[in-house]
Amino acid sequence: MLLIQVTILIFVAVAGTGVVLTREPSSQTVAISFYGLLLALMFFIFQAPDVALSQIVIGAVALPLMIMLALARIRRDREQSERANKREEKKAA
Amino acid sequence: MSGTYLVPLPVVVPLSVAAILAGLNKFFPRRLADIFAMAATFATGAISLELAFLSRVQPIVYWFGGWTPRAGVALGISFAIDPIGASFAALVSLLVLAALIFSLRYFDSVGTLYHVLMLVFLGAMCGFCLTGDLFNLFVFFELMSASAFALCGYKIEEPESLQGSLNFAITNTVGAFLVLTGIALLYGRTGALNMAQIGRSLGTHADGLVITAFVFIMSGFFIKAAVFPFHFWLADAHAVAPTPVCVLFSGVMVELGLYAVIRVYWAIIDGPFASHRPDLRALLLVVGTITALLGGIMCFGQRHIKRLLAFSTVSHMGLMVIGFALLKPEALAGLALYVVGHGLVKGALFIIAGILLHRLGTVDELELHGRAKDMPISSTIFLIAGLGLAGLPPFGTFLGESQVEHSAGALGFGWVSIVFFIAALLTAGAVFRVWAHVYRGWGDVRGAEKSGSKKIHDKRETRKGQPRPFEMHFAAGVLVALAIAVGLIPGLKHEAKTAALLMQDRAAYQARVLDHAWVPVAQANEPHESEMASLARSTAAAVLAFAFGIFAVSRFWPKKSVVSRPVDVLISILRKPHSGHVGDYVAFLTFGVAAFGIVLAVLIVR
Amino acid sequence: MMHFMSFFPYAIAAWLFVMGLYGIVTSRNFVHLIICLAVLQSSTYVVLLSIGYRWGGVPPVFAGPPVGTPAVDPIVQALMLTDIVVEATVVALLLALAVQLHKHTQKLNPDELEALEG
Amino acid sequence: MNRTGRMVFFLISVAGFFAIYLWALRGLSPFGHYPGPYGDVLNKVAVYERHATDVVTAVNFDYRGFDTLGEEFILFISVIGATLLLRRQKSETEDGDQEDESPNRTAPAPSDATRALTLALIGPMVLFGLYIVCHGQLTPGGGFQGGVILATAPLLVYLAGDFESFKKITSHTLVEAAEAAGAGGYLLIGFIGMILGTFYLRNVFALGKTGEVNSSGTIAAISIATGLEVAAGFVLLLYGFLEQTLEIRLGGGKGGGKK
Repeated sequence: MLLIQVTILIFVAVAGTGVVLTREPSSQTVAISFYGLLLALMFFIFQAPDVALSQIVIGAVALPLMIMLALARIRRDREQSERANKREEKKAA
Repeated sequence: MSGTYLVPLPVVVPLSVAAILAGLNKFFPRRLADIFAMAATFATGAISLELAFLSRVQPIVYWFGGWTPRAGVALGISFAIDPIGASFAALVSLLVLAALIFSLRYFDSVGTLYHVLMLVFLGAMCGFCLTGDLFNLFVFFELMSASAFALCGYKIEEPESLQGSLNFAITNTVGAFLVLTGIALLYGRTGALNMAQIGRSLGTHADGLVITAFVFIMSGFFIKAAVFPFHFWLADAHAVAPTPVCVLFSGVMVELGLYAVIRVYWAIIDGPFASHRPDLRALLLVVGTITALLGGIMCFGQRHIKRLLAFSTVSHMGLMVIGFALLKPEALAGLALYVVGHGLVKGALFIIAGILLHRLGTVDELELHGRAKDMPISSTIFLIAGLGLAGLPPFGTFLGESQVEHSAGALGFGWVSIVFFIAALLTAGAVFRVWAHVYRGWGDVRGAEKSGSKKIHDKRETRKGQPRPFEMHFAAGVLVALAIAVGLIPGLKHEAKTAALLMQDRAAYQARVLDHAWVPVAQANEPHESEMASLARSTAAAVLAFAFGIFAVSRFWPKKSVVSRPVDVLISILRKPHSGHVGDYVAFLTFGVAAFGIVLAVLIVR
Repeated sequence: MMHFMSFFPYAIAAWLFVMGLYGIVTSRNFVHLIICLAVLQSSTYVVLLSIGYRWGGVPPVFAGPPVGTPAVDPIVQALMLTDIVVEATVVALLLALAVQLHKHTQKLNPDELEALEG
Repeated sequence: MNRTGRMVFFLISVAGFFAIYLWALRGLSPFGHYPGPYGDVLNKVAVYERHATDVVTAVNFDYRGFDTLGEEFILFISVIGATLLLRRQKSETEDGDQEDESPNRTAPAPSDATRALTLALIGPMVLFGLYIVCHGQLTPGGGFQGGVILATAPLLVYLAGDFESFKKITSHTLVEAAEAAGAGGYLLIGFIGMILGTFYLRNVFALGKTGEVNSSGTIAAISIATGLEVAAGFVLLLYGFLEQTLEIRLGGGKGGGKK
């Protein structure tokens, strides 16, 4: 048990660091989802099933979903402005 | 105890009305929503005031769910109501009411959502003032923040607004986690969340855990209170938030951050810190002084009126921190009165700025030069409010200021008066300068375009038309009148001092909350201080501030001369860190927490 | 091992807080920054969880084991539930602001925004 | 500050921060030795007093029910706030750019197999969510966790069909009303205690038999109100973001639903 606890704590620390150091938001979304699952697992190991359940539905599902949707919107903005730029270039040409 | 059934209402009434308005969003005509929201706010204010009166005799302890403590262990959540907390709740309601009146002509209100946000904001601040449970304090802190973030970013079409709100939201969220970490530390030590119980079981020894927990909680709340070096978000948020929201941010929300520190200090931390009070006093006096002077200088250097008023709030927060730093009942009483007086005056000033924006579509001092000559009512209220900001008798600000100065003098910190004087000179001076420029058209602003801070483009927040909006002037006028009335109520000073003694009496607080004991309220003895000296001093300060403001628009003001160059350099240096970059702000925040912690550790453990 | 474990979980909490701060300060993208804020918040989960833990304790659910079995602290778990809600809501609000900011400026890098200087 | 300056300043500061934090943590009792007394007292008495076997739920919805009320309203107001922040302004009623040229915008319609699978998942998902909501006082879970699970059901509809049918089930007005009803329901249950002459949020319902579904009095009722609020709240949140993302693909759509 002790060994499992130490392992999961190390995993959480490493994964947390990894999430911060992942600079690309879309891969970071995957990372935070994984991190959320690890946290849920940790809560479970440390005898907090109620919290683990919340963490799975929020941290591993709802939160990454919101981030994904926000990123999709941002990507759309980019595409749109790029298209607008191209159109202007065409006009200029 | 009489009136106990009233206790949950200041929180529950606004939240209920918010839920109704949100649920029936589509079916509520705008005006009906206005009426509902204002009625709920009025009721909340009346109940809070009644609670303030009732708790003068004996503070009211209320256990939600009826979970009274067993053998000194609190099982549930308590509200512990004393006059200072309840009066702040009443002040909150009053300013929300003023903001709602101002926003009667607010455009684009997105159904009733604006009202819902305002009401939840109100309920959260009331709960924040009344609670006696540390985690409950955090919950209301977050509730307050969540509604504040949304209100601040209301104008989603302006990039400045979004960036300002992001800076505000990020720094304040980091602050909330600092507070939560501090609470967790205290819980780990004492196994309790009720403030009275933590205070009782914490003992009297200040070790690393206690010091750090206090530093975390204090820093977290100081972020909300915009104390140096945590103040950066404030000007950004104020410059961009809608005017009625500014009224609440500057008038009460920021002050509530300090209120929480005071509550936590006297209920919990004073036990272990009692023998280290001089150390804490030294730290807080320095921090307060820096905040007051920095805020004052930055205030004077602004041309965007809302940003100028925001920095004046920073400066006045510094003065309030000084009031807390003295750790004396008289200073605390003065601080409480000062919060009330300042909140009313600042609310009025923001409303007048909002009227300028409504009428002329900008709040840039130089652009507005001479354009408001035909607005005599605004002009008069702005001038009077400026005098109130300077602490002219008989404003509530004067009453508070004189008590803080008196208390400081008794402790041998006479120089505090000078800080108050300089802050008044700079902040009120800036307000008078704006008045002279905008409402009088005095001075020459050609060539001044390049000076001053960067311009921020504002868009009109209100529907055009009706050049003299009665209800806006009404709201501002009532606030200013109340600010004067506060200073004239006979015996208020005495009441405030009794309330301050009550707030600082840790043993009695614990007995009331945990043992259900009736402890007689200690009455403050009548002070024997000479009124005349402080009366003369404050009047002189206000007059000098006025003269300073007028001097700043006159042709004798040194522009680009040998005298002003070092000042310009100073201002440009001070302006550097106010970069609008959230990374900078969080770096300063980290620095502040670390510095507070290390300084207190060195002072206490040495 | 036991001795090592008596402090290790706390240290993890402190580490996550510091990493969260580091991410926020160095961030070049507001979405990244918001995720770092979530990491910072997970530090509070770890510290709360560690404080309430008890060696050999069962979860505070007495559907199986009888009342009186040594159990871990239920209070911190209730606090953590609140904490998780706070995380979700704050992230939602911040993301909404970031989405709007990008819509209006096409920028998400705090280094490139200069609207609020001085 | 430039990046390097900020970095150096931050690293120095954060070293101090880390140090005082660690210093504080050393003052805690060693890991695994929870000192009490709050949690221990409740572990002892909660089951007898509240007839709820899950003490965490008893703490959440009864002993510290007022915290949870605040927490519900944090969610409530964030949903309102996000709706407000993601609203569509007048200037972008149809969000411009109708001449969307990129063909890859329209994602491929889900295959029939995927469709059937997702639709088949919805029923169990709803049941599971309801189960979690109703058994909060007995086993891990409760209104909050169950509510989020319930909120995923309409999302599955979206995955199976498209945004339009998602919109149809999640009639904005109705979901908004449901959210407010959940939050208001919590407040109302609190009032019952006051009307009966005791304290706000007093658990005044019959406590029932420990271990049964309709036990623990108001805890179960509050759990259901919370479930409603959370489910509706998360649907609205996801709706807000989805709408921002997908309006183009669906040719505009109706917009934020309000003016």
